[in-house]
Amino acid sequence: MKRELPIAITFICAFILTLQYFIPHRSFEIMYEISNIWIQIIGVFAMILGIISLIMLHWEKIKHKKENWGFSIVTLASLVGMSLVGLIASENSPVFEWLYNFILAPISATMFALLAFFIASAAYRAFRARTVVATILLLAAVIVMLGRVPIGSLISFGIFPKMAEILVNYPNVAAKRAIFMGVGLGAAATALKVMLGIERSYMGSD
Amino acid sequence: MSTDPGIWLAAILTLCIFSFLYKDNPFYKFVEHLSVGVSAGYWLVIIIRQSLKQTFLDPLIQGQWQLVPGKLGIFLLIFPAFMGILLFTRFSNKWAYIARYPIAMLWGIGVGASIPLSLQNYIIRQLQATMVPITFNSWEDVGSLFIAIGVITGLVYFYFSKEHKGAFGGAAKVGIWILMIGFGSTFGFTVMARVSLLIGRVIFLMKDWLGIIS
Amino acid sequence: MLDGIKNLPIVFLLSIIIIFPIQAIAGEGQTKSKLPNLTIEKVMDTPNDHGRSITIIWKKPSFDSSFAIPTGYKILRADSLRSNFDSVEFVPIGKSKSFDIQNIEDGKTYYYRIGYANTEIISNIAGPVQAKGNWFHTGKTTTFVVTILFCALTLGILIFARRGGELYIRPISGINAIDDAIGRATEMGKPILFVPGLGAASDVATIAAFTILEHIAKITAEYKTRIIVPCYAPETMIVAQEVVRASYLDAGRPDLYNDKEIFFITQEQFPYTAAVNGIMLRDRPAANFFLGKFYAESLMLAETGFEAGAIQIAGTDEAIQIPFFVAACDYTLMGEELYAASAYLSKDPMKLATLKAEDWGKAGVIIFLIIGVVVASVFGSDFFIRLLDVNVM
Amino acid sequence: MGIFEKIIKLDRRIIFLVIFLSVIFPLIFKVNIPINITPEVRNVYNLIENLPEGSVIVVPCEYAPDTMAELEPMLYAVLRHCWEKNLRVVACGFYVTGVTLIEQEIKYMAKQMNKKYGKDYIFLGYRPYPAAVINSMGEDFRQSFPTDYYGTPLDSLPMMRGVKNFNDTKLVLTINATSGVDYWVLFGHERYGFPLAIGVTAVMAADYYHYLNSGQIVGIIGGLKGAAEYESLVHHKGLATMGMSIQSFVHLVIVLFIIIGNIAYFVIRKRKGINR
Repeated sequence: MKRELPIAITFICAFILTLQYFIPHRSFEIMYEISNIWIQIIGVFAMILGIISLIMLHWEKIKHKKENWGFSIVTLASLVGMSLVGLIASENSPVFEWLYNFILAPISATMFALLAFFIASAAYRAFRARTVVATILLLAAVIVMLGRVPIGSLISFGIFPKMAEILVNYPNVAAKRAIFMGVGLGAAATALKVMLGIERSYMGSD
Repeated sequence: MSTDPGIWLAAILTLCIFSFLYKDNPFYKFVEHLSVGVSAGYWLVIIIRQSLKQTFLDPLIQGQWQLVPGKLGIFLLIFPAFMGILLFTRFSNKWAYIARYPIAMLWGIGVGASIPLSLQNYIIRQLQATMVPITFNSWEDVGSLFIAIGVITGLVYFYFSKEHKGAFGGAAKVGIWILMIGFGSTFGFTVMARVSLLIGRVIFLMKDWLGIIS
Repeated sequence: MLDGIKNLPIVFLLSIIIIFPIQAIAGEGQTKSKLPNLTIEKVMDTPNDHGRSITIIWKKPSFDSSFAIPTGYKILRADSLRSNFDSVEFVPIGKSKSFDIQNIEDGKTYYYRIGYANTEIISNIAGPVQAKGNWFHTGKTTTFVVTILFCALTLGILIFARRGGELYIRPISGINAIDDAIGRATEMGKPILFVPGLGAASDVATIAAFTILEHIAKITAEYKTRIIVPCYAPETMIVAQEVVRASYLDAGRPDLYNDKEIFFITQEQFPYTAAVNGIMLRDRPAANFFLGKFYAESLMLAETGFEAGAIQIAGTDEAIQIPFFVAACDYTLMGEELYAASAYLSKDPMKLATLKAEDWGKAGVIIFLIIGVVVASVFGSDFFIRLLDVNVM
Repeated sequence: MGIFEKIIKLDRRIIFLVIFLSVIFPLIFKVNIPINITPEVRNVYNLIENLPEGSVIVVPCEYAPDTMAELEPMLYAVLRHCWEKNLRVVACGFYVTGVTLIEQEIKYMAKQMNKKYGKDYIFLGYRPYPAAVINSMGEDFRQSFPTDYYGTPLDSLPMMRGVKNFNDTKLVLTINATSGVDYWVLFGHERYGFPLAIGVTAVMAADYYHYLNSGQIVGIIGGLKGAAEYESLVHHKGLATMGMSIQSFVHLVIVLFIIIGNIAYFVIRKRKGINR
């Protein structure tokens, strides 16, 4: 029961859903929809466990006055505040939307924008012609970068844009396809391992 | 300069995050912790309001599940909730193994149709896109041949059953070169999108907040 | 009068004689007579669907562009040949010459005609037809065959491995780096950070990451090194906790296992990234593992980790993100290497056997690709290309 | 530690600062990097440039906020050109999510250019079924649009007097992020023969060049770069030119950093070689 039942559950669920992919009949479509809803409902309880974990983590920090414990108060307070607004009013209430639009959205957008800086620092550090492979990486990146902007076209009489186009349309496509094919086989094999109970790291060995 | 408190709040948060570029500091720490709390709260609300209420509680209270009518429907609705509750057995040492059942189910459903789907999208479709007649009537055919060779050598690179030696090693080497050209181009290609995001934030600060550019 | 093919010419002549003058009189603004006839080519149960739908295909009329073109077609339906045809659908004029009529009761018989909207011109009667659900999607036949082949191949190799067959797998670069990184963290007395990515717990990349986590946790249990696992999805947290707990148990050190080191942060991309950045800068792990599904945050994590001075090992099957990991990390498991590494590290013959099956698959793909290209180029036949047709609609 | 060692171990905050400055600098000082004009954009410009004053052109806009970053500057540049030439603009949209956005953009631009509604431009608003609407517009605009977006009958708008269908217009220029482009080519240009130009996102542009080669369209304005080209043709550098200038600066700075890093790397490697 400790090992066999979970493996059986996994197998049955995965097998039915695999079959479902080939069977358009309404009965299988309903099974697919049910499985989606099951995932959602189990997900609610997983989320509760997650939130408990988050609260515990910060509560411990506050209780033991660990380093930066003051910031843990910020997290807990904002968690409670946001949840209360959303649960008492609704997820469509103006306050909830305001909090989303003026706190979460700008923070996410700015974090995302930091990438403009990191992409520059990573390029500076990584693109050194140490080896043949590194040189190829460097050249391809530089050509495509220059080919994408007007100034690159200006300084090369239109050669960089053409080269960039060729690089993006051919070697880049070849590389992506090779990776996709490897990933496709690997993903199918991993899924099969999970179905057959070969991959069951969550169960340990007892 | 803006008089909207929302814009001011957003602008201050934006600056706090940019300060991280200099070094880790209390302003960044504050925003980091704030964003974690707000986003976790946001998702909690969305999940409770939508997954729990709309898909679970509402049909349960009505005693009628649209997808599967009748008593069977109600059973099929309560069953995953029961499985979800089993997750909490993890806190007991004796019964902890029971939590494996819902996890097994999550894995099974999650993995679901990935075998046919990954074979179809990653193998069959890619293979078909690569398999084009090459008659050297145009320059595009040279490109197609290049792609075919690139795919083959790339796959050789990912071949694990044989060491990269001799002609096989040579092919693998060509494969890694082509992979690197691909990576370099992806890198170079992405710069523009990332810079656009930065421009967006800077324009927000200078136009919407400070109003120094129009 | 209509019950014989013999009579058709007469009917045709009669209609010309009768309709033409009427048309001419009706004239003015009405351009009905200039509209081409409509013919239903086929009406059938919509193939490869769940039922409750009928597909109607007609011959696409070619319009005389000097006259007004109708805005659309109307589709008419009757339960029997004797009852009236009622308009049930409107299809705007466009490129289409077929239409799926939805929400039809399965198993009920219908007859159809189509006509131009706002005109009297209608087509022949087509039918009878019934809607029904299908038990096999013929458009996915290729996928089905490939799936069966792949599963059979894998099972065959698994049986071979179980009987003790030898399977050689070459060393994968970057794998030794994993153990080295853990060793270094232990020496420095610093923790290890393991980020299982933004995928769901059942994403194959995450599953591969769990297997590597299992390997890492066994070593950290042995060395008493602290391991931190911040999680993006609650399910990932639950599975990661199980994996680490089991590994510590395996290593004989269940006492060292700490549930609180494997925690949930938040399920929103950038707040999560912000928090992991914070961990890297404040807890100063000596080794960072980024394994699983990653998106735009890949570079942000890797750059911050580099700044914090950690050894970084990344692995993802997300093709777009590999370049950023390659640029900013010490070792990167690219695409399939992530899965391979997890099989390789486990040393489980069953897992190695599936890796072997992947290799067979690759060999098959290469051979098939070469044959397909040669046949298409030299013999001008697209047989192999068509063989790969998949139609999921 | 020599200068090259310092360069190799450059504090990344210096890179951050330079990147930041190269975003700010063009924005504040309005530095513009010259943009080479591609023939497909120049074609569109020339066509509009050579239209007689008072000609009517139809500008169907089909995009939503998600693609507005690329297409809004394009619409502004085109409208500026048309109104500078005193052309009359008939705008419409077949993409429901974008209608309010487009209405605001056109209004904004009209205000900038001091143009009057009903005299210099009208906005027809949204109708579903693009193919059918294009067909009926080929007969008479009033068939699908008896009134404009605001409910005013077309006949009571001064500029629509004497404008019946595509025969009375000189050009259709669709600014489009949807597959609606195909409808304009197949049901519009093919049937009614009007000259057609398109403005699309950078990603889409590649797919529509074949229409250019086959002569079904007179030109393509593609993405932010195309918009920037148009801006420089009408001598009014706006957001697109600004964006492209910033992009040019940042890309160039990154490339320069890479080059400097490599020079330092090779110098040090050579030095080490000699010492050995």
